[in-house]
Amino acid sequence: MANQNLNSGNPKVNLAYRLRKSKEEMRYQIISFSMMLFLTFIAFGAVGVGFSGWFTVPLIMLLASVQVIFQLFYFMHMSHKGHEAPTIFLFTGLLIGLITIWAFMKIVWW
Amino acid sequence: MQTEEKMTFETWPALPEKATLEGKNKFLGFWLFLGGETVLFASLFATYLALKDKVPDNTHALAKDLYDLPLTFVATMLLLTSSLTSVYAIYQMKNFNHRKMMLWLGVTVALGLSFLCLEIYEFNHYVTEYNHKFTGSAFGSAFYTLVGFHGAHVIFGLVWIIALMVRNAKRGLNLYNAPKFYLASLYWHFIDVVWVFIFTVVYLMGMVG
Amino acid sequence: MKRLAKWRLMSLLTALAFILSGCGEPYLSALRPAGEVAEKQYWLMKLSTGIMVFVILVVVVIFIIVLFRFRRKSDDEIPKQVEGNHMMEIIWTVIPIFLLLILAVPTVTATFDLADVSPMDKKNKDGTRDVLVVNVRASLYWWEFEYPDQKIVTSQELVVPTDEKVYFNLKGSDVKHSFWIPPVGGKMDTNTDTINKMWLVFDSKKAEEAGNVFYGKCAELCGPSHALMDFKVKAVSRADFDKWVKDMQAVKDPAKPATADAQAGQEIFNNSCIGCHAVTPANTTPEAARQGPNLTNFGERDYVGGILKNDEKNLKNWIKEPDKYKPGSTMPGFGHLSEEQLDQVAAYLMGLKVQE
Amino acid sequence: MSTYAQKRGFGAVLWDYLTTVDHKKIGILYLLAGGFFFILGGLEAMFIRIQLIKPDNNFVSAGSFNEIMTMHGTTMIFLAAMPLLFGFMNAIVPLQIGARDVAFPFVNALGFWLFFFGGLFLNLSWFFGGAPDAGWTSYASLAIHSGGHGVDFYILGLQISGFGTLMAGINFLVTIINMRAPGMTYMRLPLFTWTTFVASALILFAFPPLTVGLTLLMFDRMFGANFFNVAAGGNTVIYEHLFWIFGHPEVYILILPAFGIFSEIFSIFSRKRLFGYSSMVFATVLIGFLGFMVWAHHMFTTGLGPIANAIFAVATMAIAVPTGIKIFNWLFTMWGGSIKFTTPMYWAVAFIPSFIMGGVTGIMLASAPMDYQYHDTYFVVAHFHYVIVGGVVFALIAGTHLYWPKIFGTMLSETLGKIEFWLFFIGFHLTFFIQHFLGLMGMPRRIFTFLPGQGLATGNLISSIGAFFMAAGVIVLLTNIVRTTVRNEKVGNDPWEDGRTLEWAISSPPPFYNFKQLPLVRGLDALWLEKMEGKKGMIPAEPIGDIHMPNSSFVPVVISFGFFVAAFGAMYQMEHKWMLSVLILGLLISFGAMIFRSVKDDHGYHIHKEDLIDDVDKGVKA
Ligand code: HEA
Ligand code: HEA
Ligand SMILES: [Cu+2]
Repeated sequence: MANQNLNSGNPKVNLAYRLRKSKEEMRYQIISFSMMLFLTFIAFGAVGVGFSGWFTVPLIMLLASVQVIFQLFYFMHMSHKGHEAPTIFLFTGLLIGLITIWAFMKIVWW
Repeated sequence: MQTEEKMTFETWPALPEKATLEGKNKFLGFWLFLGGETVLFASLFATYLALKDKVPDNTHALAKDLYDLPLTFVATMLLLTSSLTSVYAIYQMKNFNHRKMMLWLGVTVALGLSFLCLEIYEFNHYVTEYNHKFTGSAFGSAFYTLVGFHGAHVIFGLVWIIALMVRNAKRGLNLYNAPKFYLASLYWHFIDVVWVFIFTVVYLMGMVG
Repeated sequence: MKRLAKWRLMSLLTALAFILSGCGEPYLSALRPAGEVAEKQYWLMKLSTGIMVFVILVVVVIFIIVLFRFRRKSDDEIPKQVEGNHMMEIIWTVIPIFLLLILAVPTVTATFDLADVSPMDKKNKDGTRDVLVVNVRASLYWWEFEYPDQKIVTSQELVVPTDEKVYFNLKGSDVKHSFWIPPVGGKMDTNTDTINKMWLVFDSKKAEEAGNVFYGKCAELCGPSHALMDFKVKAVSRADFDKWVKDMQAVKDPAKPATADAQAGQEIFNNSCIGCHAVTPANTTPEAARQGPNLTNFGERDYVGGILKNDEKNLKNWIKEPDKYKPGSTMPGFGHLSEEQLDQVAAYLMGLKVQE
Repeated sequence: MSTYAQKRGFGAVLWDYLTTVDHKKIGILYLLAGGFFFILGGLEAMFIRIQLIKPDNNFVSAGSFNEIMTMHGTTMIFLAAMPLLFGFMNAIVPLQIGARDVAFPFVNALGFWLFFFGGLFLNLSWFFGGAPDAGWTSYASLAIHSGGHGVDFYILGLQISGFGTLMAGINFLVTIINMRAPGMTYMRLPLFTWTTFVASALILFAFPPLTVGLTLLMFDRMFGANFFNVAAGGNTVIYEHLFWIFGHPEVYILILPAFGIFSEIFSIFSRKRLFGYSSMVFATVLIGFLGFMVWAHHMFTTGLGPIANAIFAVATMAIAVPTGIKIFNWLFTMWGGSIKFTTPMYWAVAFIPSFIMGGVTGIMLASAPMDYQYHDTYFVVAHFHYVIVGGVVFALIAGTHLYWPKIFGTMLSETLGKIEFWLFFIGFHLTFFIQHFLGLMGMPRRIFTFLPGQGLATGNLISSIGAFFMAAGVIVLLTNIVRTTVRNEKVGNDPWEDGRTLEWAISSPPPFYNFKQLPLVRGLDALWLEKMEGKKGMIPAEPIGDIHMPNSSFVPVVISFGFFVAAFGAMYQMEHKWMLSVLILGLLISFGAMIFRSVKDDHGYHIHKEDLIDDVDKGVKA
């Protein structure tokens, strides 16, 4: 396996490009972080205010899922190329996990 | 092709964590491991949900008696922010800035430690104030096992990051240690992912009742 | 011709299969169904066996043809490299799906059928039910049968009326066991956490063939003597059943011993045994206090501990060393009793009868 | 670094194997350890059958019977069948995909040693006050109730070896995804590689629930938790679910690689490419996936209610469809082929009717209302031995014959192979066919004895006689192995002459660096394609260059040994406080070794081009 630098011929151009790219990405990271903060606020707020459980539980579950998507796709770069296998395996794991949780909530006590 | 070869900003690749075959393998292997961890935590969540509020008699505290919104909120903020700081660390790693990367890792560790202290305080509080013990009820066992497993992951993550920092303090970045830093930060993010579900499913839903 | 030999073996085995079916003892074999539940299950078994034999035949026919026609004849033959065939792929996907549907439909209906215990919940004004309900409680190596509406308790021998639905509440008191009367119907676990419910019908004709006694088994590993955790089922007519219930209910106080020996035996029993074994059938003692089988009608039971023929010798041996006959039994041994004392206890126990 | 051609003493060989990170040697280690445990499990099976040879027998006591039965199941599944399969995977899969090495040589070694020490720990229970006796499923209520330390041995032993398995699984996954030779696309992977891939994915997702289940059991038994203590709000059904969420995929972890081995055999000895290759791949993935949706079919009588039972019944039946696809594809691989009846082919051919009989009884079990009758009887015992022995064990023996030359460079005797086949095959059907009827006639499983006069005596006698035939077969196999090893007649690259995949393009046994030059793969059955064009071997995809190799390491043994020590501490700290220090000592050894490993850089070494050119085409013989 050669250890190429994924660069074309001209190092100067590439460097500038890379720096700009990663700056840009960092901006996305900040945005997703603020979104995550925001979602967390809403979740805690909804519970703090004391809406009915029928409303709150689905809401906070939804917020948590969105937040996790942010984590996975931006913080953990799952949106990038080269993450096909990780994506498949993580979501398979998630699916199996969710089935487990569903089963435990439905058929452990009856 | 030497992985420990000295690199410069100019020769530093765009994806240092995957620039070598070893890096690529570790990267993939670690992600797969996280796939397995997902099932591990799902099983623990499932157990917790099945045993939530299952206590021998009504002298035992239930979820809604225990949890405390501000405390959970602070813990969440700490961990969430530490996730961002580790993103910064990796950002600096990609920029081949060893010093700044170390700095951000340091901040991450500090935040992680504060989270841990808070958790220890919380557990202690439950035991002394509410007599909510690991051995007291099925609910207690399930609660401490789920949250404690997460806590153990935090500890492991901290030890890992600290060990990496100490080991590489003087060495600078190279293609041998770049994947290691990257994986440690992935791990740290994953801990945060799990925490998102813990604060939602255990704490918030516990308070909703 | 080795292949041929193998094929003969296979057909021999299949023939054996047919000879064996409809075999086994009538009091123990699921192949001799004695009641609605077992019959439903037996019918399903026949249906599925039919399907499965068909599947096996199809495969074996292709198999035989292949083995005979395509053996290597010369060392340099190179067969055509075939990638596959869509038509055939579709056939062997669709036909199995079809066969499975034939099995799945009755499976689902029967599943719901067998789970229908709604009559159990229909209570009359006084809290009793029109249907017979039995609470089965399994403990390490023995069974207790409580008739909540009749307010009586018995152990080791379940008594039921024939030709009607009998409903069961199942529960385990220490570890998990499983309640199974093979000829009468499939099993259900006695969990320690929750109560399971099921129903069975005991067919009068088949019961007669089986000598009015069916064998019951524990079907879930529960410790060393799991194999010995048997019980017996006396299936009697409704009239006989009612009479038995009456006789049982009539026992308010422990039966009076008939002989002097038995009298002495009663004394020993009251000193040593009564803490675990009741000799009255009322179900007023809490479950936790019923630590051993209820012995009200012990003299009428066919077996000691569910496994040894009920005679004085076996009874005395059992009392001396229960652990020898049922390893891990929770009953302590009474080897310290003298031979005479043992005789007395045995006389007392053998005299415990409720029906004349 | 070219020390490989020298003769060495026993000590050096031992040290070599203790520290090896070479996947081929680790494969041999797996075969040795797995073979040992198979004999052990087989002996336990013989004890079971001897005890049940007649009514009221007292060859062993009730308590010992439960220990033997439990250890038989646990040993066979975790310590024999799976490791033996890992042995073949390690030895063959990297060669099949044309890889220089596995992705994580160090982790691979660690995986083996964890498995080994876990298995050793489990079996030491015999000498430390009794083996586990709650069945290989170790259901919670009984496992909590069981006295002594038997169940603790089970929990900790499986926990340790489970980590090893998980590591092996991840290693195979990454190897197959990342290390394929140029041109080896996913749809050109040999089927054994595909099934290894899917089985490894199942390991990745199935072992965590087992880990959790065992952890809960451990907390309850050793640290006073209340997960399964009903009085404190616990629930034992949780354990049943966790166990089977693992347990059902586990049986596919066993059978899928077996399917892979048979796919290779059918194709090789019919001289024909696998019929319907892409649907075979699809079926493999589908079986793996469905395997996670059906676990509750082991719990039909737990009382989950008709809705759950009906759903799981129908889901379970669905698995017949992809399995059937495979069966018919195998048949049509042979159809129109040129079948040569070698020993591996004998086993493969016998596998088809045997496995189908087990498979169709599986479908019968899947029908919930019928299962109320079958469950926990010898009918189930018959079902799973038909699929496990008729599927997995047949594949293991077939694989032993097929791959023996590749792994050891010598050829097992074909004559003895056929004798062992007939003994085992007849014994197998004799033992297990009758058990279907024993079950239906009212014989529960896991009983240490049965009483006379219940109509069960003849069947059990026949069954026990069959077991002796199987033992005889195994003994012939062992003789064959010893004889072949003593004679030591070396063979060439492709001893079966009809090899189709890459592993047959390399010398037997392969040099420690595998392919000198990575081969260029131009299609499915890469070697066959070249042969058909009249070439002798593969076209290289690269010029000869330096080869990077990992360093050997003793650290895996140390890490595993640490956990082994810690397990004793964890177990005995209940009655002796000072054992806590043993627990800590063990963990210190393990974690110390891990830290040593991560702090000490290990970059491996290079074999230089010049050294490689030196032994061009002489082959590398040890
Ligand atoms: C290698 C191991 C292996 C394999 C492959 C299987 C395969 C299957 N098993 Fe088995 N099973 C076990 C190992 C295995 N099993 C073990 C160890 C236990 C007991 C555990 C314990 O309690 O200790 C068990 C128990 C078990 C039970 C629980 C029984 C009970 O305890 O009450 C059930 C119930 O549904 C079941 C079902 C099936 C099914 C449907 C398949 C299917 O995958 C089979 C599919 C195959 C075929 C059907 C044949 C080929 C298909 C065709 C030719 C197509 C046409 C066919 C039809 C239309 C029917 N198994
Ligand atoms: C891979 C899995 C596997 C394999 C291969 C086997 C193989 C065999 N099993 Fe296994 N069995 C299980 C997995 C397996 N079993 C499981 C999971 C259970 C359930 C346990 C439980 O209920 O918890 C079980 C239970 C089980 C029972 C039921 C016990 C009970 O419920 O009470 C029986 C009874 O007949 C039995 C018999 C056999 C026999 C005769 C073989 C034979 O095929 C074995 C053949 C091998 C040999 C005979 C080798 C002997 C070798 C020699 C004699 C050579 C000695 C020479 C030297 C030392 C040099 N097994
Ligand atoms: Cu299964």
